[in-house]
Amino acid sequence: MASKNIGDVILDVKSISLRFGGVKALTDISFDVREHEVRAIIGPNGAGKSSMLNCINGVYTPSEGAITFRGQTFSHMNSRQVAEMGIGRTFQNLALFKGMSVIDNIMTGRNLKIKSNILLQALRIGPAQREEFANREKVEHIIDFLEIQAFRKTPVGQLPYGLQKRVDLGRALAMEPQVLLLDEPMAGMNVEEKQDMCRFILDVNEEFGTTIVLIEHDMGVVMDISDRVVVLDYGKKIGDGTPDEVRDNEDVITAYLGTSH
Amino acid sequence: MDTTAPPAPATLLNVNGIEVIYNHVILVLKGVSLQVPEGSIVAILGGNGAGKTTTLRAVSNLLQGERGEVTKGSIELRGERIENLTPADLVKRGVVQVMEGRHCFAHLTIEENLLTGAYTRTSKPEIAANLEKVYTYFPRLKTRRTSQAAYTSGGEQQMCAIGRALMTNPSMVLLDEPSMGLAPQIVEEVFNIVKDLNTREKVTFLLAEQNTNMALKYSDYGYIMESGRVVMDGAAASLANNEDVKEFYLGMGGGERKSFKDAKSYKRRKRWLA
Amino acid sequence: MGFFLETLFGGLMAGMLYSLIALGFVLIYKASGVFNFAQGSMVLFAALVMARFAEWIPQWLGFDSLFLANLLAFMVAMLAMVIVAWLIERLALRGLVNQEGITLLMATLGIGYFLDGSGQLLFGSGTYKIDIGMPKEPLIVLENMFEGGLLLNLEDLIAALISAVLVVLLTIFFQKTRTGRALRAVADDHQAAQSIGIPLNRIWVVVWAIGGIVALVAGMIWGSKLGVQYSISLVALKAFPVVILGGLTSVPGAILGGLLIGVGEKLSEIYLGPFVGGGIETWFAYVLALAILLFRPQGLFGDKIIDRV
Amino acid sequence: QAAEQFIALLVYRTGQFAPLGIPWADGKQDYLKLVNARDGGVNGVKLTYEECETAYDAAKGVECYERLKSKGSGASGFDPQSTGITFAVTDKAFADKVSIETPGYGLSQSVDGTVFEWNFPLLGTYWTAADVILQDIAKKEKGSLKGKKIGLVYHDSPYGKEPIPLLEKRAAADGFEVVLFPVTPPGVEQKSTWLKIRQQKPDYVLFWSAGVMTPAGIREAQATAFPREKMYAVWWAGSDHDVKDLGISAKGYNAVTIHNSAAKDAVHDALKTMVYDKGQGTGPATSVGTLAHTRGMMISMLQVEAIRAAQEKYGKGKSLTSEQVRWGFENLNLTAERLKALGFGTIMRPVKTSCSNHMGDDWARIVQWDGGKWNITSDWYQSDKTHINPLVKEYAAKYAKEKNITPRTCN
Amino acid sequence: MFYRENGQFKSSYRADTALFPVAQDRWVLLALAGVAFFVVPIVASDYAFRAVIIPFLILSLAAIGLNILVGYCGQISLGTGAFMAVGAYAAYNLQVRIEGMPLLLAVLGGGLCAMVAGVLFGIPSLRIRGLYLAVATLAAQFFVDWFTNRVPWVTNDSSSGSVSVGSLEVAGFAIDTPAQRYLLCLSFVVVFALLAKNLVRGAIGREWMAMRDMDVAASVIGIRPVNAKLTAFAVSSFIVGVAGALWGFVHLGAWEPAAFGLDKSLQLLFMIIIGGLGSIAGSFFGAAFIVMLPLFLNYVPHWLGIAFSTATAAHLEHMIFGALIVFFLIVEPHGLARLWSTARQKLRLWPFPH
Ligand SMILES: Nc1ncnc2c1ncn2[C@@H]1O[C@H](COP(=O)(O)OP(=O)(O)OP(=O)(O)O)[C@@H](O)[C@H]1O
Ligand SMILES: Nc1ncnc2c1ncn2[C@@H]1O[C@H](COP(=O)(O)OP(=O)(O)OP(=O)(O)O)[C@@H](O)[C@H]1O
Ligand SMILES: CC(C)C[C@H](N)C(=O)O
Ligand SMILES: [Mg+2]
Ligand SMILES: [Mg+2]
Repeated sequence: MASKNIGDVILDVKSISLRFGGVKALTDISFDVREHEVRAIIGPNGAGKSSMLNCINGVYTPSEGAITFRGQTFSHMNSRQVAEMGIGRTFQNLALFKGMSVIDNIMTGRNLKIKSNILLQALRIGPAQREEFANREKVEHIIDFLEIQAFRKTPVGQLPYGLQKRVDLGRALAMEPQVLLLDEPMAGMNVEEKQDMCRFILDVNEEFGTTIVLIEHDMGVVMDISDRVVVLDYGKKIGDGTPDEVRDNEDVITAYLGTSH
Repeated sequence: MDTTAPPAPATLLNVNGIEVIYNHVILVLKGVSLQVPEGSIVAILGGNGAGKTTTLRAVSNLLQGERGEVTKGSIELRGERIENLTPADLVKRGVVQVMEGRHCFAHLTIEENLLTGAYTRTSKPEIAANLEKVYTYFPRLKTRRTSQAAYTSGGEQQMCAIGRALMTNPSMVLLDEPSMGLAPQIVEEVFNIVKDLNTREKVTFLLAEQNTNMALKYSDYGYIMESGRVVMDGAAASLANNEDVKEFYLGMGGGERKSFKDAKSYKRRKRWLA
Repeated sequence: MGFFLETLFGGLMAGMLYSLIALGFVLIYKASGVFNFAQGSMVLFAALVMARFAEWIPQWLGFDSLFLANLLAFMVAMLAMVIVAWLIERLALRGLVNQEGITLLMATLGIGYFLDGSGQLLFGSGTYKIDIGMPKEPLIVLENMFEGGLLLNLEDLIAALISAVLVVLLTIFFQKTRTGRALRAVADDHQAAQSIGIPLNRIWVVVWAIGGIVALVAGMIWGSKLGVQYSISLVALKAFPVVILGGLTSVPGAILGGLLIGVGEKLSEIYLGPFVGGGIETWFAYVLALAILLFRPQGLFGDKIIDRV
Repeated sequence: QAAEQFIALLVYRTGQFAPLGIPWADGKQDYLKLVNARDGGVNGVKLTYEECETAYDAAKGVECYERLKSKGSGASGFDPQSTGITFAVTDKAFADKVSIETPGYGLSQSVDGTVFEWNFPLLGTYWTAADVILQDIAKKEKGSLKGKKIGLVYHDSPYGKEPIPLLEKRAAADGFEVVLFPVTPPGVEQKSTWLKIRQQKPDYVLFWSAGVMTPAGIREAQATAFPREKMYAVWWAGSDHDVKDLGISAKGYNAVTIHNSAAKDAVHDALKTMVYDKGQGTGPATSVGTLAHTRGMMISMLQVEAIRAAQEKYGKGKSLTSEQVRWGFENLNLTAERLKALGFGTIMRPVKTSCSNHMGDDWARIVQWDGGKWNITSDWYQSDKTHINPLVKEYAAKYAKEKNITPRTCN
Repeated sequence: MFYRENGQFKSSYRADTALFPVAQDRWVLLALAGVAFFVVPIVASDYAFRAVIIPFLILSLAAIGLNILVGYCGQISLGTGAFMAVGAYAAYNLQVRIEGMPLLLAVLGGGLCAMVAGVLFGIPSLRIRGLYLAVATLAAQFFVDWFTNRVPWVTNDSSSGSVSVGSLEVAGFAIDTPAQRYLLCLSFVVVFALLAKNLVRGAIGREWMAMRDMDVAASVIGIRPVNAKLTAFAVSSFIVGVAGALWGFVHLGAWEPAAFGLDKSLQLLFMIIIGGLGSIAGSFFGAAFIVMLPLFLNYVPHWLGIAFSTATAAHLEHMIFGALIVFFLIVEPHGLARLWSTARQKLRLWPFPH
């Protein structure tokens, strides 16, 4: 852990509140994420974890509070801006492009990198062609990495659940983000697959220095690979700190971990 | 752990060498056989894409909507062939599936979702009692009862899907990845419910699960699938002690639980049939 | 003033007639997630059966009571629509479980072609009469208040009344019955509905049969107005903007949408039309619906369109 | 092998206008059957025919035209039964040298045979129809239309729009006002149209309607208390099936007709004995004698007479090419005696076409529905050419210019 | 057997992303193109050209356009006829109003105008979705129907509202005979099909499909809905507009607004659904199916020597048409293109099933 040089705060969430009619999904949440770290968000079901990511992502607009990313402060993020600034994301309830093949899904992650205009694309000559191949190459690396070569041309809708999760990750990776938001990336995987996935996340984190924000219910995973953990419960923050600190926090134990851990 | 089953329980479900093809060309199950004794909990384990979901779909006959079909083999429920029954017929016979990926009715509220689950039940008091039971199992659902299902969190939807299935008063439940997306406490809770229903109401369970640890802890018997075939089966306890299973499904190569951080390289998936 | 009231009233009445057709759409959409393009053809088919049997039955049985003939013909037509519903389920819907909305929509277009063809093949493609004794002469009321009086149409009033009754019945059906709830579930997710034992097949037959009977009522009223012939299948085009304006899933929405479209259409044609050469009511109805959808993309009373990640 | 002459029958027995199209098509076929049965064809040349269904759809009509134009020795002529299809095939007819006969419909300017070599709007066009109606109204109004307001409720399609130029011309000349009320097809709902009429109170309404628009319009006229006596329909909206079911609601409704509808003539008797009694009738016997059926027979009769005329020139008993039959169309001369011999003596009046006049004569009269049947209420009129002829010239010239056609000179 | 991919390894992304990665496909396509350009003009009859082949080609083109919008971008449109109409009338106006306007430019200009109209009517799609949008697109249909009917300027003051075009000419060559007209259409279709194929397999195509499959996720990875949807509307209407202009100029020659009515829109939708949503090849299959089926049904009784009355035949045709549509949707909801690829997959594996 010490080998990593965790940097300054890259993403700072300040007193975010989010309401849906009567439901208070988030109440006055603040936490920060430092460069290069693996930051986990945990909490019981319906605690507001996914909603938190949605706020950062610009899918939801928080009713109060602001988010600072690399020194710039936003009260509302716009999805496209967020993507351009280098925040990638996977989804809890699979939000893949069902009708597209694995390759195409991951290629969409590189769409921001494609600059040639529609005419060039239609003619598919010169720069457009070169750009396509260059991006394709990157994507093939990701595919190799995720070990889904065999399914490259399969429409993702036909893949088993677990593989779909990998494709989702691949798509986020293809964006080459600085911050990667992962919403339960390991749900529906067995231990062996989870180990691979952990290794993978850590590799990305270590090799590219990507900052990771991770939501996960598998405490083993969270405790093993994260640097710091935020705990939410009913939309409120009830804990924040290193895995060990959190593990010993009374509130966290009663609200989430239960006694068996 | 209490695994003493009554002597020679009758076979409730007998899946015999089935093959399943999707879209007329994709052969997914290549001869799967398994037996589920009455009143037992049987787990199907296996990696992503092994065919667990497909097996459950074949039993509950939900393949049609996926453009899949059983092309070989037979499936018997209490000795009766069921390949050609509709899912509704099966629910009437007490077999209900909890689908992978939740599939709640998005526009209906949580409570309406649950009540719809009781479509086949006619007795009002029974429905009310079942509803209460589900709410006691999942108090979280009670607090969200008037929300439209689409606007609840992933875990809440998962609870809703399980609760909805329980509302049919099943005698056999096909559970597809019940633990997915649930907080650890709730996972435990779900398995306790399974156990509870199993012991008290003699409900039989066939579950596909990735959380091998939990699954083997609570079930009586297990099948391990790989690429559309059953590659190993045995009593849960013996599976849990099998070295291969330990290494690949329980993450305990050498008997120790390894830190996720310490997995140094990507594993070559074990090919059981190599 | 008198004229404005007449226009308003005319619009309301025309709107009720559209609602009658729109109801069929809403019913079927709400219950199976199918946008039934064949609704117009079902109206035609039902009306043809009713018209022809009302003509034939007295000939066969040798009696001469208009009421009895209509009653018997109505029953025959009802039966026919139930059979049609059954066939549609058996031969089409059953094979299309879990398919996307647009595929289902196209299938209903196919069904529409089939019904158009078979209806006319069996019952002829001329003009046939449905005479249910609707009063045709206008009433002139409030003559002392407005110059020339206000024209009222009894026929329209009766039609409006029938629509209202149908709406009440259908609303009760959806809100109060267990089947009603199951139907909404089916529309959300075919597969999940199947998984908990809702018998899609039976449910679809029931719904389409009810849809067919609503079509029959619509066909009867429109047919008695216009005569029964191929073109009455085209009144469905009038109902489309009504359905989306009211919301695809709302029974009361169909009524309110109908009234709004009816009034909007007539007022626009009369007060706006002259400036642009007239004939604008058809597209105006759609543009009106479109404009309202911009504010409420799910229509006035439709279920909110959900997309969550 | 006996010579044969092929006649293409474009029909619409389905779709919106089927109620009109069916008796019309039946009539056309019945007359051909009659000629074959009674006379063994034309001078021994057996008439063959084939129907092609257009459903009043221009694209389908074009397909039918292409399919049938070179059958046999060449199609003798096409009666597309639709103004829209006429527009679509007119250019092609020039290239293919096939005649298009459009009795009582089609392009009004195609009367001018110098430009429209291949079109024959026999017996009348929408301009002549409108003119005749105006004459009848003027008569009721004691000779003058000055200061009147005339509404035109029309099917918003080429068919319905056709009379507008003439009406506008005459309005300017005679000092009346024309108000246009377009009805978007199919016209199932016309409340606003008739409310507007109630508001603007035109003295008369001309009704260029088709299909379901007719009963819908009459019903709505009734509902808004517009007197049916002041409605004048063109012939296509004045057939039996248009008003039969309305019964008393349509009482007083007027229509202009190119033939004396009420009367059956010898041709009907012949048809009955030679065709229907032998069980070879095309449609139900009840439709024989209805307006649309009779009109169909007239149209076939004109076709047959054109063939006969052409045979006089190109050789009796021979199969003729399309181009040869055209000559027959252009040189029709159906005198009163001839019509009588054909069995149409009381149905229609003489027609004579020429190189420059492809319409021939345009006799028409007014009929009125009394709740149960049509009654003739006027004598025969012929359109007043002072306004029509210049209009024909103008429009024909415009067409010729667009298509680079050099008009023929007729001697 | 004949259809083996074995031994065809792809060693570069270029090879893998080639239009037709399987060699056999390439040969077949080349052969097909050869036949289309050189053999068909010689062997086909005038009737075949006018009634079958030309309509088939033009409608294929329109179907490609529509498929981009519906199949790739997921925006269901029931107003295609309207955009064809805009293309046709715009091209017509360009030709009558600008002296010496070359045909090709007029046709492309028609496409451009349709594109503008398409973008305009596409704007509501940013808010309205699914079947609501589908029905709302009827607004375009009925508005354009009305506009072309009611605004005399559009038809160059033609009193009847129908217009007709003079003789056609491309770069000094008169396009008179059906075979020449056919070659003109074929060239358009080939060029646009290739361009469309390039678009849909490139970045923009992926944006469209992403929008179709899951718009929220698409915006999270940086795809702008406005861009994606409106470009789809633009490209689609452009192609549809060009097809409309060809339909008017080359196929009909003279037309009235009804030629581009709702029927046409539905017919095109049929084509892409029967053919295969999100498949360029499917657009061709669909167009072939929908153009030929009625003609075929029309001829069957002749061949079998059964005489139906015209009306009966027409009704039967409707019934069979409807029934076949439903049948095909049940057999393969993803259309003929998918059926074809499944068959190919089977062939590829033959003689070892699965
Ligand atoms: N609808 C479908 N169409 C085509 N292929 C399918 C379909 N559903 C599943 N498959 C294929 O069947 C195989 C088995 O899938 P299945 O969903 O049964 O796996 P699983 O064991 O449940 O995996 P997971 O643990 O990831 O859910 C996979 O290879 C998948 O690609
Ligand atoms: N769009 C929405 N409309 C209404 N309520 C919402 C919406 N999104 C989230 N909620 C509510 O906010 C609460 C938090 O939801 P969220 O999805 O963030 O939970 P979570 O922490 O991710 O839970 P889980 O672990 O089950 O995924 C839930 O109770 C949910 O019902
Ligand atoms: C009235 C219509 C159905 C037909 C008419 N013959 C026309 O001119 O087009
Ligand atoms: Mg969540
Ligand atoms: Mg699974």
